[in-house]
Amino acid sequence: MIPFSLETILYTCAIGMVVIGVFGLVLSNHLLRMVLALSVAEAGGNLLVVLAGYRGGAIAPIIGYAAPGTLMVDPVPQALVLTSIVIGVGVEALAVAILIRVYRAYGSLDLRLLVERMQGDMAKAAGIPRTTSTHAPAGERPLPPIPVGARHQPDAVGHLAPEVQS
Amino acid sequence: MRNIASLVFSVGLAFLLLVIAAQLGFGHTPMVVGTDILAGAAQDVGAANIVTAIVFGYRGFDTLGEISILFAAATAAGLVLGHRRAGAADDPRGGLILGAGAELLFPMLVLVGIYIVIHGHLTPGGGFQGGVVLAAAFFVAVIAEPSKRVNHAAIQVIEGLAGAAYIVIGIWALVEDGSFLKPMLDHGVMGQLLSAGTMPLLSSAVGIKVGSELAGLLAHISESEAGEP
Amino acid sequence: MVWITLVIVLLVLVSSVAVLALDSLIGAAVASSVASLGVSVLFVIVLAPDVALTEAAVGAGLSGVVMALGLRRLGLWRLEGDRGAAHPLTTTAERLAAPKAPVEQGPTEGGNRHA
Amino acid sequence: MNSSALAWVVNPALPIVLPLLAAFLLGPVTRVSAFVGRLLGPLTLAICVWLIGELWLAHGGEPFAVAIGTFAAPLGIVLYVDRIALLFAAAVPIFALLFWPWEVSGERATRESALLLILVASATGLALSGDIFNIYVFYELVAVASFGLAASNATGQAYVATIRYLLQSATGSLLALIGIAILYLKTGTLTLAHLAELAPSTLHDPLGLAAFALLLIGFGVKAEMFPVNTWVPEVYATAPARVSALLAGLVSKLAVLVVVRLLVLVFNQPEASQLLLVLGALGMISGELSAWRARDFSRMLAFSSIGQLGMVFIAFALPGEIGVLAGLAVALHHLVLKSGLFALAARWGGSMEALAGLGRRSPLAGAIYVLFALSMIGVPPLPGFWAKLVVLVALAQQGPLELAAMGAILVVTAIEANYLFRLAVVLYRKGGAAAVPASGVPAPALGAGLVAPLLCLTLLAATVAIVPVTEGLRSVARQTVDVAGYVRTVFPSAQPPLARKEWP
Repeated sequence: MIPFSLETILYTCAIGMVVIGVFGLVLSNHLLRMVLALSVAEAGGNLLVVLAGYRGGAIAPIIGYAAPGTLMVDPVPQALVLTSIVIGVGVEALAVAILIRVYRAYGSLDLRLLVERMQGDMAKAAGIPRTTSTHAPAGERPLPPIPVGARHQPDAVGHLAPEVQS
Repeated sequence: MRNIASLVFSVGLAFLLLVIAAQLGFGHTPMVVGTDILAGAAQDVGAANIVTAIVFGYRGFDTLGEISILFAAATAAGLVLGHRRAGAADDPRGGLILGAGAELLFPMLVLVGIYIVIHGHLTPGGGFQGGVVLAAAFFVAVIAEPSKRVNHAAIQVIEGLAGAAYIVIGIWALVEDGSFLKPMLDHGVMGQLLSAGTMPLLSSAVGIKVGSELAGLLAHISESEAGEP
Repeated sequence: MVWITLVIVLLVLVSSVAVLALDSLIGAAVASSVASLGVSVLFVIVLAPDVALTEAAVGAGLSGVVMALGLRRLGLWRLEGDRGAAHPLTTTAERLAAPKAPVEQGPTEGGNRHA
Repeated sequence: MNSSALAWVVNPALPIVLPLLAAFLLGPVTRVSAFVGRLLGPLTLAICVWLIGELWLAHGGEPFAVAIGTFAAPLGIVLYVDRIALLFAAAVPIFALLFWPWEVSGERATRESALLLILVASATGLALSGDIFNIYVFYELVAVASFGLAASNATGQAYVATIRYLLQSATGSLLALIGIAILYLKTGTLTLAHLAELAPSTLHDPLGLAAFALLLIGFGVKAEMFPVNTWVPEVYATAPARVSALLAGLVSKLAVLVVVRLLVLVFNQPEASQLLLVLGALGMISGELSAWRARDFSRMLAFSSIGQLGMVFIAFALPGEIGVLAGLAVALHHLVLKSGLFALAARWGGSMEALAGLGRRSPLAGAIYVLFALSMIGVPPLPGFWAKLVVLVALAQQGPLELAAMGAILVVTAIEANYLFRLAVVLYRKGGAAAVPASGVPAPALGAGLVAPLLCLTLLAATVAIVPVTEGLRSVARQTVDVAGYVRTVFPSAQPPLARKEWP
């Protein structure tokens, strides 16, 4: 029988968050939702690491708030998690920055659509006719049309070389 | 097909993690390194907040890697998003309430941020947390007045110099005492503001760096051209 | 203490599910911030005040701001859902049955700016 | 050089922090003087090469450990310097110099150079660090820097490839972090040497194996390991060829080094080796089959890179000195070869049909390709043959699973020969199309014309000096598998530094 204790509840929460996040990451097709799911999973992972240093009846690892010799929780996992949280937000911000460019290039954040378009573009850039691409299933299948919202304004960012030279 | 494979993967991972959790045995985990750090932190580093002692002392090298990650993320975001088009439309102004609120909030946030940064070795907080608050302070100003240009050149110089300061403090310790990032200066009296040797310096460098990096990153994303109106 | 923890854990788990289940992307971003905030309270309960401060500032605050900015820049800053993009909890059949957004026949070779 | 005034130069922290310092200062310095800014990066890398040489000379290749900030090993972070670490650490700045972005200019040049310098610093850190969480931090740093570089072609497809790479990599890192949490929960330490000491009593059980699997998934993303390598063909085909060369040649090897360290020191149990062997074999077969089906040069190289790394994993999965020797041989061979091939791809690119007749018009490039192809297949006098031979001999001495892997390697070699020669035939076909690389291929890099011949010469030199090279690798391998020596170097005092404590 699993004891109904503080640790049990917290471990359940941490593992639940990781599983929910990974579930969203592998099942979602919307890139922004995948980034959100990633941040949920990371929060769960961080909680799991902090729990590795927890012990009941102790105090926070700061000297001067209790008599010397009082039991303290393990400070090492906490320091690790500080690092890991900051790494997480850096990656997340970079992901959002790339998403903005993806959306401007293809007008969508649906992964299936994007992968298909990307592979078409890759084959085109390599000079392979679409029909011989190894990734296309047999038979012609036109790409889905582009939604109205997709923008195709020329990129005015001066120093970004367009991908097609000459 | 992909959905089924993914589902199997998720369920497998959930099972694995649950088995792991069941095996770990709550309350019987060894505390090997932690015990010694708790016992020795006061003498080794002289900081009251032991987590900060680890972040800037025992594991100061990790912290260097961490600020480098933020730097790399900000640099990569700058590379990806590029510069703002000259004639790009601005967001509408924030209005009176936001403007007045921002004017009120800005100095308070800056003060709180600086306080958190320089008291990192005494109370919870430190370079990162304070840096985030500092970035928030500058970002409030940007939201209230979107037409104001963020000076990316200045941000780049500040973050570069702050990051360099962290490394230079480390190399100074290496040249003087033969060990990179060795805590230098006198530990002083624990609990005082000017104690724990070079740690407040490192914390300040990290605070400035994180603050300027995050401010630059947010400004980059906020200035990038809109996808749709 | 256990009961407070239980309530917060439930809140965190519900908002985690909401990140995946909500149609609106704004709602999902807010739910992720709420989950982060809940986790930061849990960090206080497990005696990690430094981590709690960081998680509250970074996870709930900064990450929410980044997401909000991203949504605005992506033009997805609207409260109705994104059925077209189909969140994970809709089945394939539902997705096919959902009314499509108005489309114009775009160039078939993909959407870069030289199309 | 060993005068006391400069004794502090011999410190393994310097080759890690100097590129970081240069990356931080690149922006401000470029503002003051653009010329100095352009020189700063290559100069720093040259200094790093010299510093690593000094590290080797100072201790004559004997292992030594340096604690950062004088915090003794299990408490603080320790850098561990032995031959294998120095070998990979020296390769990092050298290959970064070979693939330096000379042709980029302006603000982009500053940013790309900064990212490349960070990549160098973190890859060196991966090689030298002796602390599992420190390795995780450097691994994340490698990842973030490579995201920026992978997207630097500024095309839509590069962004899509990068975001998929980012999500896969971040998921892997999360799992690796959970693996580290399990390690810490079971042992209460993060130093590799301390883990090696505690592992036999605490980690050789199913839970330890689970932790190894999680860490393997995490570090396998960069090492192009089987289930987590779907990003590879997309990123290598859309990133600039010099970035693909660095990711395929250099970064993957350092991720492999991390896996090898974990396997040798901490998870020294047969189940872990078998897991690595099976994943390696699956990766090798799937990679080479996909390479056989690929129709353009970059993607063929990407898939073949997956296949080759599968063979590296198979080799490292073998126990003892012979496994490490075989793995090192295949890994170093692949490092030189794949970098050279990607340097060729920077000039060629495009579909294979468009390359028809190129070998006649530029005989040197054609000859280099043929030489690389022969070595990759493993034709006798070339180093590729010796590398494969060592792997096969080592496999033949083991059980049935290893024999199956041996058969797979032989089959795969036939596939390799097929697709590599198919391209060679196309290259020397008469009367090909005009020698225009397909549109969308970035302009050839300035240094790329030099890199492939240089690496080719390296290969030939290794062919001539195969005996001393093998002897050298053998000594490296012997030092790598010496777990007791590793522990003794990090904890010089005889008794274990900290006993295992139970909570009250």
